[in-house]
Parts: sequence; C-alpha cells; structure tokens
Amino acid sequence: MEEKVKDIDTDEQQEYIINIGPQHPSTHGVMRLVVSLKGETVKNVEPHLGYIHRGIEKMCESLTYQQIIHLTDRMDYLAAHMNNEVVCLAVEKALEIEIPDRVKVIRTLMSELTRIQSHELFWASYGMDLGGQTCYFYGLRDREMVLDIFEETTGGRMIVSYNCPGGVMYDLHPNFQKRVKEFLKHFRKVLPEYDDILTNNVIFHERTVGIGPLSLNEAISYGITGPSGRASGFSCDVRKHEPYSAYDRVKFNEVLYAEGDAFHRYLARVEEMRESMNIIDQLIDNIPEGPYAVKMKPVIRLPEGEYYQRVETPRGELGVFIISDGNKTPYRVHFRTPNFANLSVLNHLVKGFKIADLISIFGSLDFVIPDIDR
Amino acid sequence: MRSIINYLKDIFLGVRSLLKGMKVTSRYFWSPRSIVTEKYPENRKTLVMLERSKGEVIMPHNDKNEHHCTGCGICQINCPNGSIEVISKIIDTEDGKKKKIIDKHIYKLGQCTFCGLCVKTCPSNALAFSTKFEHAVFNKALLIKVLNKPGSQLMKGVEQ
Amino acid sequence: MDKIQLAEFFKSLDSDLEVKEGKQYTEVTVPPSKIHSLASQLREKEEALFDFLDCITGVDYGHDLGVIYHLRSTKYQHMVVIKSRTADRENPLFDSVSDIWETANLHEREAFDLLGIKFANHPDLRRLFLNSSWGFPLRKDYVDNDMITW
Amino acid sequence: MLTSFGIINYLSAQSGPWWRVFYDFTSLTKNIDAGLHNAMSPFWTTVTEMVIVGILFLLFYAVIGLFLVYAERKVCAFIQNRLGPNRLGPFGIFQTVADLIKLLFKELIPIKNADHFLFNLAPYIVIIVNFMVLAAIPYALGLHAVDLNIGIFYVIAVSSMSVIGVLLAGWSSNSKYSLLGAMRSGAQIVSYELSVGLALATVVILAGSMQLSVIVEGQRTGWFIFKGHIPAVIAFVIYIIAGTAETNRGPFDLAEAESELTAGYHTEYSGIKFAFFYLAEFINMFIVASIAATIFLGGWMPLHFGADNGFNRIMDFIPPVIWFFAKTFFLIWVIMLFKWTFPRLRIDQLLTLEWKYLLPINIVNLLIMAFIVLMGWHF
Repeated sequence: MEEKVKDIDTDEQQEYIINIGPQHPSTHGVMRLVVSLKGETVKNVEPHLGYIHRGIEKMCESLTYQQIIHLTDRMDYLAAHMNNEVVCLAVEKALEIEIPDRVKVIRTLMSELTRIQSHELFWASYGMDLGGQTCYFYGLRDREMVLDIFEETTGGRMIVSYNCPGGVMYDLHPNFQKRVKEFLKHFRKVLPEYDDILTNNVIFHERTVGIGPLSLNEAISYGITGPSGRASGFSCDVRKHEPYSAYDRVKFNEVLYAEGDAFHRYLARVEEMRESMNIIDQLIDNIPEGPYAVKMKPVIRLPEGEYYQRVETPRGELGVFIISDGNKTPYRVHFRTPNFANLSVLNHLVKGFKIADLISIFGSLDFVIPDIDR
Repeated sequence: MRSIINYLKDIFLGVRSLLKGMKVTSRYFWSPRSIVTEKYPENRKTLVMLERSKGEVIMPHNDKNEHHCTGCGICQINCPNGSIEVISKIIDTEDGKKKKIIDKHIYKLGQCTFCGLCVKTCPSNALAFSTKFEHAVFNKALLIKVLNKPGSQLMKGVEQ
Repeated sequence: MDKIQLAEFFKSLDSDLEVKEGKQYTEVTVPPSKIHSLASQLREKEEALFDFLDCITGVDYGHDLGVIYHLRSTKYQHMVVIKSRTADRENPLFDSVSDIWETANLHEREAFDLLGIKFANHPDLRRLFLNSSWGFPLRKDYVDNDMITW
Repeated sequence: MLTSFGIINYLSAQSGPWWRVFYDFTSLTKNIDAGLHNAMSPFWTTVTEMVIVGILFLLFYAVIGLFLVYAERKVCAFIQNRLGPNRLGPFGIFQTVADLIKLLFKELIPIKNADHFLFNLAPYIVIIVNFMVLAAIPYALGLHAVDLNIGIFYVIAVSSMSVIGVLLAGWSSNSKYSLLGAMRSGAQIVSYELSVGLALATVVILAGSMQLSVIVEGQRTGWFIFKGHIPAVIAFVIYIIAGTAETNRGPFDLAEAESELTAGYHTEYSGIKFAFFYLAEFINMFIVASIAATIFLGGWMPLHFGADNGFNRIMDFIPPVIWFFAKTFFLIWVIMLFKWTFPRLRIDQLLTLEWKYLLPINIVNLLIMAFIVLMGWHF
C-alpha cells in the first residue's frame, strides 16, 4: 500500500496521529481509523479497511443461488434477515415467481423484528460509546427477547438463514404470535425508560446535539441512506418508494428530521423502533394462511441478464446487483451495502470536532464493520 | 434578567433529567427480580433449548440402529462450504443385485455454517438438527464426525 | 419520467448513446471517454436530476472490463443504469465521477482494489482492502496461489 | 506485645462491658499511649506508634480497596440486571481477592521508550497521597490518626497532589493515549479543586473551624446539611459533583474514557502497578465520600435533632463507627449510581460545567452562607 508516511518531526503542522483500532472498544469491530489531531481537535480521519474482508462477492460467483443466502447473513450480521431477503427478492423477480401472501407477511414481520433488534443494539452501543455503560445491558436484555423469537422459528439467533428463493425455510413456530405480542408489550413498557436514561439526559444532549451536522445535499451526494440520511431530511426509505414484500399494505411514517446531527440520527432510530412496532401490530394478527414457500426447482438458473434489487436495512439501503449468464451460479454479484456508502462521509463529518465527538459521530452512523469489508 | 432565568432554568431542567435517569437505574438496583443472568453451568439440568435451535447436524437412528440415509449425496452437493462428505460403497444385496449404500457420512462441524440446506434438501429426511451446543474440544480433529453409527443400516421401506 | 421519456431524454443528450430497455431499468452504454460529461449532465439537468449514485460495480466480462453505474433521482424516483467497458486489461482507465457524487470516492477505490480498474482524476486512488502486492481478486483470470484447502 | 499492655490496663480500668470501646476510642488510645510510655523512651514510643498506625492503615487500605472493588462490581451488576461476581465464595466475595492475586502474579511489562524512573514512581505518588488524606479523617470518636487544626485545608491541599501522579504516569509512558488522558486529567483536577475547596469553605464558615474533630463535634445538635439551610444542601451537591470529578470517576472519567482512549493514563501499566492505580481510584472515592460524610452529614455523629431527647438517645445506641461507615458507603453508592447511569462529558463541556456553573453558584452560595451565619439564621 502506498502509505503517505507523515514524519511527525518534519511536518510543519506537528500533527498528532493516533490509531483508533484495529482493536478498539468503540470501532465496533475490526477497523482502523488513523486520526490526525491538533490538541484534541480532529483534523483528518482516514479509515483503513480490509481487516475482515472475506471476498463474499468472489465466493458468490462459485455458489448457487440457494447457497449465496448463507453468505449474505455474514455481511450485516445485525440485519441478517434483510440480507437474505434481498437476494431472494432479486432471484424471485428474475424468475418472475409469484410469492404467496403468507411469505410476504412473514418476511415483513421478520424484517421489522430485525430492525427493532438492530436499533436496540445501536441504542445500547451508542450509550456505551458515550460512557453510559448501563445502556448496553438494558439494550441487550430486551434484544434477547427478539433473538429468542428468531431462534424459536428459524433455529438461529443472529445468523438466521431463514429465507430461500421462493419463500422461507420453515413455517412460523406456533408460539410466534404469542411471543411477539409479549415482546411488544414489554418493549412498549421499557422504551420510555430508554428515553429517561439517554434521550432526555442533559449530558447526552450536550454530547450529540449539533455534533457532526450533515445537510440534505451532502447526504444525497455522499449516498447516506437509512436513518442517518433521514435525519438530514433525505427521504430514502425503500419501503416507501419501492415497496417490496408486504410493505405496500401497511401504514407507517417515514421518520424525517431536518437537522442531521448526531442526536437526530439517534432519534431517527429510536422513532423507527416505534414505527416498526406499529407495522408489526398491523400484521401480527392477520398472517394469511397458505404455503410458506413456493416449490422451486432444485437447481435455479436465472435467465441471462442483470438484476438489481434494493431493500431497506436498519442502516440504509442495501442493493444487490446480479449479473447472470444463464448458469446455475451468478456471473457477478455486487452488494451495495449501506455501511460502505455511509463510511465515505465520516471524514467530512468529524473535521474540526473533538476526539470525543469522533466517537459520538462514528457511533451515530451505526457501522457494522463486516458490512463494509464484506 | 432573562439570561439569568434561562441559566437557572437550564440548571433545573438538566438536574431533573439526570434525576430521572437515576430513578430508573436505582429502581433496577433495588429490584432483584429483574436480574436476567442465566447461571449457565449450574442450570444445565434444567436448561431447555428451543426445539428448532441449530446445534449440530445429526442423523437420527431408531432403536434397531437404523437410519434413513440412502447415500445419495444431495446434502454434499448442497453444502456451500464442503462440510459434508458422503462416502458410499457398493454391496451385493440378497437377491444378487448391486446396491449403493452409505459407508460414512462425514460431517465437519468446525466448518459448518448452519445454513440448514442439507437438512432441508435431504429427500429421505435422514438429517436433522440437534440442540446440543457444547462443542468445545481441544483437538480440531474431534470436530470431524461420522454421522452414521457403526453397524447401522438403512431403514426398511425408505426409497433408494 | 418513465422509461420511454428517459430513452428520449438520453437521445436528446447525445444521439450516439446506445439506449436499451433493460428488464428493470433503462440501460445506457457509453464509451469511457464520455462518462464524465454524461454524468455531469445527468446530475445537473433539471428534468432528469440523477443526484443519487446507488453503486458503482466493476465487472470483468472475460475479455473486457466494465463499470456499471446505478443512478437514481431522489426527486423523480427514476433509475438508470450507465454501462461502459474497455478492452484494455492492462491499464483500464475510466473517468472518475467522485467530483460529481462524493460517494463515488469509496466505490471507485473498491473497484480499483478488487478489479484493477483505474479512475482518472480520482483524488485518492489507493488500494482499499488489500495490500499493493495482491492481485485483483474479482477478475476472472485471478489465480489464488495461497488458497487454503481443508 | 507491648501494645497489649495498654489494652490490658484499659480493660481493667474500664467499668462498663468491653464493647463500650466502640462508642469511644479515646481512652483506649490514651491507655495504649500511656502503656508504651511506661515501657520505653518517648522517641521509641512515637516510632512504635507510627509503625502500628502505618500497619493498621495498610490493612485498612487493602480491605477497603478490595471491598469497594467488589461493591462496585455488585452495584453495577444489580443496576444492569446482572448477578455480578458469583463464583468465588458465597456471592463471589472472594472474587477481588482472586483478582488481586492474579494482578500480583502478572508480568510487569517494561515499556521500551518509557521514562523508567517516573514510570515506576507515578503509582506510588498516587498511593502515598491517598494515605496522607486517609490519616486526617476521623473514623470515630478518638479513632483519628492526626487531628490537625487545619484539617480541611490539609485534605484539600494533599488530595490535589494526586494529579502529579496521573500526569507523570501519562507523560512517562510515552504513549499517545496516555498523554491525552493525563492532560485531560490535569485540566480536570486543577479546575475541580476550586469547587471542592469552595464547597468545603461554605461549611467552614458555618462551623467556624477547620479542625475536623471540631466540625464533627459541632454537628452534635444536627448535621450541617440540615443546619445550614439551602446553601449547605447546594454546597453538598456541588461537593459530590466536584469530588466525583476529582476522582476521575463517573461521568467525568475522561482521563480513562475507555471508548476514546482505551484506558487513558494507565494504558501502558500492567500487573500490580496497574492495580495501584485501580485501587487508588476506589480509595479516592472512599476519601471523597468520607469527607462529605464528615463535613455535611456529621461524620461519626449519630443523627440528632435538637437537644437531648429520646430520639437522640436511640440514635446514640448505634456505635459511631457504624454511623461513619454507613454514611460513607451510602455516598459511595450514590457516586457509583452516577457512574453507571450517565454518559461521559466531553472535555470542554467538563470545564464549562465547572467554570460556568459550579464555580459561580459556589461563590454566590458562599456569600449567602456567610450572610446567614452573620445574621445567626442557622439552627
């Protein structure tokens, strides 16, 4: 790598360079940020990636479409279900299969549960990044309930591998509805506590309000999607603009703010948890009867062509671009992962802020490092 | 004057928000019932795993040491990362025909990603997930398992 | 704009453009030399306003190397796919669009890292994931000598 | 053996049952002193007494340190819906002992480019400062190592020296994280020293003395937090906040800030040297809480209202030592609650809080208190 080696002694600016990462408590994974400081003020941040690059796109080229699914789990492991779903939707669209209603509703329910658990982990780890360690345990305590729901139906807690082209792997567990309702009841009770501990806390306000502001035009130019983009007023919810699964039959609000600072990126996620609960409320009692999967051929061959499919993950827009040459394995698979695009804005956001704000901004963008490295 | 009122208001609102947070944490402190820790090794006897939990792939055998596996190798084809290796052998059946049966169904647990494709695609339902999750061993070789028990046979009536 | 209007719009921009109706989106093929001018026009023109770059995909077609841009308008919610390819495998050079869409910066670095596609005028074109001695793994002729087999 | 002289004399001279000693240590210590004087020359008596007191404080330091580490882990666990240490001994009470043994056996990793003398010196400075403050605190009636007539002044002066240890640690480690942490800590402790001093000065005005024993005695008819009306309460709150900041704890743990600077000034320390810093943090917390208890909550003085009455006599039944430690541990619990509830402040916000909020309020508060004392409006 052609590193720009900066000699501290000869540099006129006398930059103080510290490495945050590869192992660091607040990078949430294996990522290295080379930070140039002046005093405590950040002058430049340069992310160094690739510590956990696994070459998923290359591996996909030698696997069948059913087998790709289990790899996508490992990209954004907090949104494993959506990662599965995007490939399935692309394949189903390419084959022009009509998916049963039951599958659509199951996928939507699972997606929203995934969104809630992902945002809960965000809430937990963001609190911990800012020094409120207790948040982490409260967040994980409630997240466990969602993971139990996942485990009961899919057999996996985080890496669910629940989708398959044409439907889902297994039918919903008989306890599913009961458990989800229990969880929603519990979560509605504890969400105000979350607000008491963090959202309304004056120290939290000091640490986040006005930190790392992002304007609408910048958000669009940098390709910031998801709650981070919507905090800047960028209406980018794929569920609204290009409804997939059962999102066209539920009512929900797209959470939009204009300020675009760390606090509103946080707030957008907390509000999205409430919206997700509303969506689940609308669907949980009317899961249509029917088959949980379409009977597919054992070997799926996509017609020659190019397919692009987007879904909304908790961190933004996830796109999959499949080029098929008619074989049973894809010719080229490219994932447009939300974190990868969101990362590009980091340097722009943190310039001129303190090193403590770097942690705050980095946390508010909610990165999952394997999603960047793929 | 207004600035002084704002200054005092800031202090009041700030302190109130802090006290609200402390109310939540101190309430949890005084309510031992809210503890969610599982005392894992102690509760092994009473621990109930969820039935679909993916612990490892097994091949269920009945009392007569019979299984469903015909040795077709579909699980091997479907496995994304080569954790399954099916070794079959040809034997002569009683009526003099050559027949392919399973010799060893090798399952590499250390490589398995628990995608569930082998269990789902098996045409004779020979494979299943068990909920056993304590797989830690000191030797990597122990993670390579042979799923069909020694001396086991194909269950009568399972289509070849 | 719907697909037909889009096709007409592209014809009006440059009559040489090869506009095709894809299965999902309008697909436009341009030579590498024209990418930057076309991109800046698409970004600026009020009636199209492709202000959001979804992703940049580098593709190895076996003999050619290509770049595929997925563009979207946040105002009109229409999408277009811009394709470009070059036969030069040794020194494939495309114009960088990172001055038009900031997000292209990382996407182009990724394409450079994994496929060896170079982008002219890119502010900081370095390997992103791998070190400089590594080959370009997403090329079809890539041979991994250090592959670990179980 | 020589000490037993005093105890025997004392016990034989005592009229009441043996446990009366927990209510008044004065005659016990006097008797020991007299016994030693009988046995040896005044010089050796002083030396022996210093050794005895030193050993007692070392033991006290270790026990309190270990207990506080355990208590913090349990408190934070209960706050976070966890069980906390529960493996070693009943309720895991031996966990910290095991931790200590582990830390004792761990390798002291030498840092190649560190300034070795200062690097090794830093933990001791922190520890010594701790001991110097502990000496001045009255634990019970007569249980008091030195009763200086400028007690509060001494406590403030000595406790602010611990910043030297932290700065040395950060500087000599030759690590970027450590240096940032140490510089933060320096700015923080120097600023908050002011608030601590002024908050204590508020009570000094009320008590009319700096001597800690006199201050405690002055609370016989009621604790200063009740006697001094609202100004005393404000001073108490400010003292707790500033004290928490001075111990580098709670929402003010910028010097460590594990999500930013991994471990701050003690990033490069290992083994028992790290344990010194770790223990010193907890002892600092004990010191802050015990001074707050002494100054505002009456120290070892039981809860009294007004002159002699039935309620006061019931309260007197609880020995002063228990009163002292109960108050101290309650305040420690509050400080722990701070730490496990609040997010961390940023360095500039930390200084803003001090210079724009705590200090002005404190000065106004001091004036009001002086006025109240002048007019004789306090109880």
